Amino acid sequence: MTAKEHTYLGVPVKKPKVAFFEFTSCEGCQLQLLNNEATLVDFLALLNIVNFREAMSEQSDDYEIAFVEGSITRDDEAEQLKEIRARAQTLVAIGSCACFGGVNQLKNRFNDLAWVKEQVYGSHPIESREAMPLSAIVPVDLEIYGCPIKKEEVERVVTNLVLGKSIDYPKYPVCVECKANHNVCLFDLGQPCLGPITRAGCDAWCPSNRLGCWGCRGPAEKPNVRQLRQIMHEHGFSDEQMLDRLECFGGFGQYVSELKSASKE
Amino acid sequence: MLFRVFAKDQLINLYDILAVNHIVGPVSKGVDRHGAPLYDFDFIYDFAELQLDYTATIHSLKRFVLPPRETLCTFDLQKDSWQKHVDFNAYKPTVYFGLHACDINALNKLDKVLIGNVYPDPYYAAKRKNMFIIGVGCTPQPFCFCKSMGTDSVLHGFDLFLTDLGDSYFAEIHSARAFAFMSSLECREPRHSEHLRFVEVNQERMNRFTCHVDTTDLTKILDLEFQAEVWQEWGRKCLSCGTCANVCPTCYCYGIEENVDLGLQHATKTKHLYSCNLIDFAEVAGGHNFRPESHDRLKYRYYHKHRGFVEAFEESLCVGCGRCGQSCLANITVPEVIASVRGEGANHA
Amino acid sequence: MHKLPFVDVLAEKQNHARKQDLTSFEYTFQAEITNVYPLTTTEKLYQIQIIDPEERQRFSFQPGQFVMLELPGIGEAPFSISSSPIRHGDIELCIRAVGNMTDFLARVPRGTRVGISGPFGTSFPVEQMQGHDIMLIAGGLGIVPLRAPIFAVLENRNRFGNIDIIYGARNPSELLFTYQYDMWRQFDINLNIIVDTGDADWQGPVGRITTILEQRIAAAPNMGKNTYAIVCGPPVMFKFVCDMLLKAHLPMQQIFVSLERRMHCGRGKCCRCNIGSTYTCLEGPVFDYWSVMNMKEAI
Amino acid sequence: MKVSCNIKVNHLTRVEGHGNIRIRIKNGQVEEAGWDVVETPRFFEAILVGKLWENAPYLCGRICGICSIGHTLASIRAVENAFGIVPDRQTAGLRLLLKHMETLQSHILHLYFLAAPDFLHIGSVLPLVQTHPEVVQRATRLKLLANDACDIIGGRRVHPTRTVVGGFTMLPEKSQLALIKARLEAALPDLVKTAQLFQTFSLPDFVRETEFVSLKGRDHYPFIGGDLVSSDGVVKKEDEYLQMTNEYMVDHSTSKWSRLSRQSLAAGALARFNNNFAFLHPKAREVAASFSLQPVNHNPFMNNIAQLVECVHVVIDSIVIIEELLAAKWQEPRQPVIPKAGRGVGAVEVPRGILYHAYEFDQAGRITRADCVIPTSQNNANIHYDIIELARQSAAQQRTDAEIQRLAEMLVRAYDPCISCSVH
Ligand SMILES: Cc1cc2nc3c(=O)[nH]c(=O)nc-3n(C[C@H](O)[C@H](O)[C@H](O)COP(=O)(O)OP(=O)(O)OC[C@H]3O[C@@H](n4cnc5c(N)ncnc54)[C@H](O)[C@@H]3O)c2cc1C
Ligand code: SF4
Ligand code: SF4
Ligand code: SF4
Repeated sequence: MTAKEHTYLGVPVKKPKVAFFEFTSCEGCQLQLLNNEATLVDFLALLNIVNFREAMSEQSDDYEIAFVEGSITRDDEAEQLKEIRARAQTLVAIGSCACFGGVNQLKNRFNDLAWVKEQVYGSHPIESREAMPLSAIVPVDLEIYGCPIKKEEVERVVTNLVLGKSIDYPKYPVCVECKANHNVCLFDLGQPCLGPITRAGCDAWCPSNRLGCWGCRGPAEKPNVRQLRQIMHEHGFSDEQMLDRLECFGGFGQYVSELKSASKE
Repeated sequence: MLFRVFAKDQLINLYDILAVNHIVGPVSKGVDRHGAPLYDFDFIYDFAELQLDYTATIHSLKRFVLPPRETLCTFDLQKDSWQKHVDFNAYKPTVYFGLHACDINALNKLDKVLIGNVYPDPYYAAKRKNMFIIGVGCTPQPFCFCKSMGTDSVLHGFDLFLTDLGDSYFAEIHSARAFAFMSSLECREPRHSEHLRFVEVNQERMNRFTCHVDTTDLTKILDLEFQAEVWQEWGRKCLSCGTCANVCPTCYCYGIEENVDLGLQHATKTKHLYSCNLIDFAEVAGGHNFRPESHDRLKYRYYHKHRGFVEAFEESLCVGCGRCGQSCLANITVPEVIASVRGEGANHA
Repeated sequence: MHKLPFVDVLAEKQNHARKQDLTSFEYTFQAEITNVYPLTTTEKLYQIQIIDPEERQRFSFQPGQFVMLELPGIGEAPFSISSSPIRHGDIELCIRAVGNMTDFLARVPRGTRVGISGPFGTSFPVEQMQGHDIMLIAGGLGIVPLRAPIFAVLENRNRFGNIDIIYGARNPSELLFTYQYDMWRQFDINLNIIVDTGDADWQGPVGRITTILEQRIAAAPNMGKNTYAIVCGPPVMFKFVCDMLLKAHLPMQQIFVSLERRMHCGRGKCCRCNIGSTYTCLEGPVFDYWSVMNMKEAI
Repeated sequence: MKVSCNIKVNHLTRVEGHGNIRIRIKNGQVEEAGWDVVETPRFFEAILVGKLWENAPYLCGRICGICSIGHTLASIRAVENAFGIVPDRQTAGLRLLLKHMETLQSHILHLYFLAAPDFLHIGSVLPLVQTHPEVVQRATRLKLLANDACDIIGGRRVHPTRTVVGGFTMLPEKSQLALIKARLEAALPDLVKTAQLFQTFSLPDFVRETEFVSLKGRDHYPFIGGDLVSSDGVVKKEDEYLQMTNEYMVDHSTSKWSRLSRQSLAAGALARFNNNFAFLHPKAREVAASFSLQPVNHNPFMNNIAQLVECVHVVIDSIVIIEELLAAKWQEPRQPVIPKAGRGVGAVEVPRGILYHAYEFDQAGRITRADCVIPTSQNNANIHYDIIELARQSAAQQRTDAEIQRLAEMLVRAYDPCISCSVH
């Protein structure tokens, strides 16, 4: 598409050349980008997409912003990521896999890759290493959280990127958005929820659908995990149930080990 | 004030008379995990949905007058100029059917700061001016301490207030429009026996309050106990989740966000309710946070409601509805916090 | 059936002291950035003029007051007016790029339209200070809000006694308004500048503001009641400086500070600027030291 | 001159996941050809071990971003079968409706965004935004409808939130369903236009006989649960799925391969069409007829048309389901779940073919073994042998390198493979 050159409040706005890449993931986050039906055309008009394997055949190595989905689980992925990092001015991690390792990192919890491989592939040799977030391999400029990412947030982030406006995430937990949506608290309905300690920004996606939060966006700033554990107990939920959610997406790493050692006591 | 009495089966007629307007009232929201009924304010489309004998609503009425998210204005941008369009987001007058005294008092308190102050808030005022309020007497719940806050009865800020006398309603009429509505209803002046019954019903209600807060010298005590150890204890429990402020009928602080549309031709300025309990509430340029710890913030909420507002307006910003304590997962309740600060609670160090 | 009449608040005339009707409370003056002068690597001075000549003339403020400056779609933030009150709606703001809105502002060219609302807040009691000695003490960006009272004082220089400006910055490259120092000195102002760390060209003193203040106080043993002080700077500075002034017998109500808080409305609504429960935007940003002492967590 | 070429397509575009095509022809002889999957595995089957039952649908939905609803439903079905929970009519209806909407959105995505550019000789759908805005608008309109319906019923279009073991966490508003119904009715003309668009494309004439595996319809075109059937006449029960899939490993693929009666088998829209043609809605059959598509068809490129036929079928069937839901009174959305030891299998027809989830549980409802068999892994072998056959025929017909590569890419895309999903 031909670019209409814009200025915003006198500041020239350039269409950035962007590329999309995916590593170990379900590609759901990229799909979310195509799922922006209502605004897709405007969204595409903001960008100069030079690489988007899932949607187009043309490919180019000349890009400014790289959106990368997925976690790193193989050496060739790590190498390719480093190449992307070297080319891109801005590296954006999209989705929980890229930001924290995502559900893929659940295999790390066994600390036994051989057993994990054997479970799925038997004796057939297969290459795989511990699942890692992008930031464990290269510096990441921006993270868009969520499993899946929320299109409204992506659009806001991309608009701000294009404008050169700063990008802020809520520091407070999901409860704020849950209450703003006038939901009944999941705990009152007898369901466990990580909302009180998880970073907001998803508009309480799950609680608004009466599903307790699983913490896909990682911890809010200074989460009071200890208190939530007590609340879980008071409502009849076990440490195991809390742990299931806490370790699900990899965002709560430090708190997972704390809870594990606390529940052993 | 004028008084009328009407039979209970007339209530539906009152509803019907008003039903051309938008009606908001208490509706059922299912049951909680213990099987207790849950209520909340919502739009009502059918008289059967109206649950006038509700216990208490989870959220306050605030969403209708101070929406959690509100577009304050939009901008159209041209190459070298822009226009600002302001919309107060009030389009229809709305009937609020069945508010308890605490919630009407809450609106009265909000008026003081949002309309009475040097800079009235036009968004709030526009909605507030388009309310028709029907109050209804309540049954005190174990967590209600409005009596301690002096908000257990309401003297103004409503059009009509109904008290259940058993088979009839005792109506206090407080506005000309309410009077007009009542005249199309089968009602009459109360008899002397009904005066007595009215007083009796209210007395019975008074006797049912079980939850109290000692507010004697509270403004000074809060100053004196500013460094008290109990704050730290509550702070350790607090999740800094802002739920208390979100359900509170009188918490009004907010944040502003401006966003540019994808087309880069339009922008919107949105207001979203905030809470002083949230971690970055008092953060300023350079990252300095004036209230970095959760106990600083929790304390500040009490400080604002029970001291600052009193200094400014001679009354507390808390109406004693108890919602914050009910909604707080960490079981932080106003009566317990204040008792502990006074050195009375079990929590006092 | 009764349809309730819709009350159009826009139309309804309100009897408010300040403005005629409620719309005016959301009114934004359209203004143009007429000039931008980089002062240091992070601070720029913006000359901003309200476009409508009538509005420009009507816009009047007191030294110490602030405006909310808005970049549509980007953000809105409070800034002290840093120019002379006699210039009305042709103001100067000195702004440090620290975040969302201010970073964007730094990229905006001359001629851009911005929005201004205000002026808001309390001001320095310049009238009341007449006939007295004045100490203006600023740390870092604190010099910005002091510039308006400096102008106000200079315009009537003969009505005031001794005037001291004590200004500290981290290093010489961060000093603001250097081009005006000579002019200030010409007006018989005792200008003392100190930096935390000097550089090759720096001739002046090195150290903390308090060092200079100490010398000043020692040199004028009976400043006490006859002196007014205005203190502006980072929160840590307030305490030390004000303590010294108190020791030098300045009455608390003659010491003024300008406090900075997060503000989203400037109109006493959003609560973001509350100190204890005092609205910085309504009852401040200028407070006398007595009020500050009386507020919890003020500094 | 005899054909000689060396085609290597690394990370084929416009498919989900990472796969490579290789074709080497020398002097008209195919020296080597095939399909390699290089996707990194995620080990979901291992991840699930030791987790409580409620984790299964939540985690397994994340096997695939495109058919997350199908995975979630298959997983729920497996858990429910293990615990002996039978969904009531309301739940079953809502689930099928949700499933249909996923089928619609996935097929539309494939037809317009992934497949159509090949026939129009463009690299992606992007140029169409300028040249054929009405086509793009139609595609997005259909996709948006399907996605909105998924949001309303499942809570979220990708990784649904309301679908849980025992039913749903909450129900849609009836007014929302009525709105979806109206939009579905309005979508039928759009599908007719879609058919007209595809009529203008020339689908390659390529045939390789194979075995088609799908659910076996009893009275309906099957989507959720039931017996399994193959076009070669094999019939099995749902929990005998292992005998239908027979997974094995090959060196050049991180995704497993399958076989049944022959060297390879095919699952997907064409397999369902071939095996259950009789249950298609007449309108859908009309569309098939307009493409001269009838069972049993062995041209893999016709999978595109079978998808189109299914779009028509699911739209009409969804309208029927919504009518029934609207007529009934809402029941409790969720049944209580009491875990117990045992094994459960859930087979669900997702857009790309039949999907199986199977779990074993201990007494407390913790997973002790998990197995998921994905349509694309069932199709891998078929894709592989199709490529070899295509290479052979191309060499014989003396096609150019570019033409062979284009055809091979189109062939793989016709399967609409979901590679990351197959390497789960
Ligand atoms: C009365 C008053 C007068 C001021 N005068 C000046 C001045 O003359 N020159 C000048 O450069 N600055 C002044 N400031 C500070 C200025 O308002 C902030 O630097 C500005 O708001 C930052 O906005 P931003 O969008 O760029 O930053 P943001 O991206 O919003 O924030 C960056 C950082 O600043 C914090 N912050 C956000 N808003 C404010 C705020 N209103 N006040 C303080 N910190 C904030 C954030 O928490 C964050 O840490 C004044 C502040 C007040 C209250
Ligand atoms: S509610 Fe929790 S799990 Fe759901 S999207 Fe938000 S952060 Fe993720
Ligand atoms: S007091 Fe309770 S509700 Fe309020 S922020 Fe703290 S934990 Fe949340
Ligand atoms: S502070 Fe608590 S009790 Fe008081 S008005 Fe608010 S919600 Fe009700």
